[in-house]
Amino acid sequence: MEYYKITSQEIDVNEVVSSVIHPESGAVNTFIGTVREFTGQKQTVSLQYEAYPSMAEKQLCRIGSEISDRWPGVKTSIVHRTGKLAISDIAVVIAVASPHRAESYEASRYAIERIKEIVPIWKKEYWVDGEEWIGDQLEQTSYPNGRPEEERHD
Amino acid sequence: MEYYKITSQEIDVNEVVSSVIHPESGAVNTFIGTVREFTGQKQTVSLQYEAYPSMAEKQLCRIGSEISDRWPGVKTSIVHRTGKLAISDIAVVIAVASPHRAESYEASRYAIERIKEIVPIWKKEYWVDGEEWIGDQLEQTSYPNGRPEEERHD
Amino acid sequence: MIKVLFFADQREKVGKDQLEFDGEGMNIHAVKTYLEEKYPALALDRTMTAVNEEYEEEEERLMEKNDVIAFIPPVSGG
Amino acid sequence: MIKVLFFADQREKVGKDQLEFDGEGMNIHAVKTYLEEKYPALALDRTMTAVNEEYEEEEERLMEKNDVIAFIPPVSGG
Repeated sequence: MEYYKITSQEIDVNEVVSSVIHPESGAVNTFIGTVREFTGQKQTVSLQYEAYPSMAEKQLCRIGSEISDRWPGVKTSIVHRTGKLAISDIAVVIAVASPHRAESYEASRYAIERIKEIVPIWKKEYWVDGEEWIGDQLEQTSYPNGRPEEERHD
Repeated sequence: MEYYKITSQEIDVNEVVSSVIHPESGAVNTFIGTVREFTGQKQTVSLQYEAYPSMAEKQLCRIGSEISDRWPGVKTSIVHRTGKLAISDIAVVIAVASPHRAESYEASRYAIERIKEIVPIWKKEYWVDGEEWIGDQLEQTSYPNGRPEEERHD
Repeated sequence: MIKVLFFADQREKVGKDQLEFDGEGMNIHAVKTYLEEKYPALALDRTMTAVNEEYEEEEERLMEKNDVIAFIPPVSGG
Repeated sequence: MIKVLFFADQREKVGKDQLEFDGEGMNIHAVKTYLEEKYPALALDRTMTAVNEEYEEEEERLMEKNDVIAFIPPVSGG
């Protein structure tokens, strides 16, 4: 059974994978985002994720619907963790099941790109020498239309 | 710690994922192959996988090396199950960890394509009305050079 | 009354995670202006607006009783 | 002595999973011919050859003592 969840608990990858497997699926692709220590020379100590949980779950569910519209028969579950995370902790797990492997890759990639566009979750990075909300500094990102575009990956 | 294994036991996805996560990774892509019930109108009842285990593990390890040559810093683990599997059972788990997400998708896709080319594992399908070794019927596949090409995905 | 939610840096700048006030009948643009005057540190120009957990493009949209509005900073999940 | 391994449909056709015989000095081509004559049901023309767990392209390669040879049918894992 597909699900879309914001949680402050550790994410069990097996559970997310199991939720999308069904008799018509032959392939499950998962994308797992983990906390990386180095970005160039910058050393991350920990991350904090914050969400607007009720809305974030609705947006994750919307991504699942977009996927089953584009790739009929494809099932998706997405879980994103919030709170303080250490290096190598799992922040997000996306699982996509499909009859054949090509769509499982495409749909999984689509899901992570859409999460980075429309799901109200924010990351605060704690470095050795400071901290910052990442959305706050993204001067290149703005929303001239007041909301993200409907679907920009074709 | 990366590993390459043929096993007759159930595969634990969490374990394969954990084995590739490291402080420089920010993304883990996994590909999980499951037993699909229907292929067109043909209904599968169960599958049996057989391997040449020692050689198959060497070939899986070779795929891991090919990946780290092409995508430096990318880590790969692969586990393939053998024996009789039922519908929805997991046959193979590939986990690929990389600093950024694009390579994790590319390398994961590369791994599954290479498995289907060079790793000595065979599938016998049991249908409602018969059974067949899948490699046996693949008349379109032959090896004019006596072995699979070195790397045919560029 | 309507409710405004603050997230991430907004929450830190405002010092709380929500605010209720008598904003019925104001449009979204007026709510932004009101908040930016009340909390000069807030910058809402790069945000998306969400009303009752759905994105809302129309700046002229009028607030109704019990609406929950949030100004979503550029997201950075994943 | 050398050892031949049989997999999948080969194992079923031959009725066993390996065979040892005095094949030292034979080349790969000769081993194939020998096996196809011994087991008429075997078809080795679409196989890859593996010697000691590595693919071997050279049909002229001579078998040495204790070599393990296998004729790999088209694979279907994954």
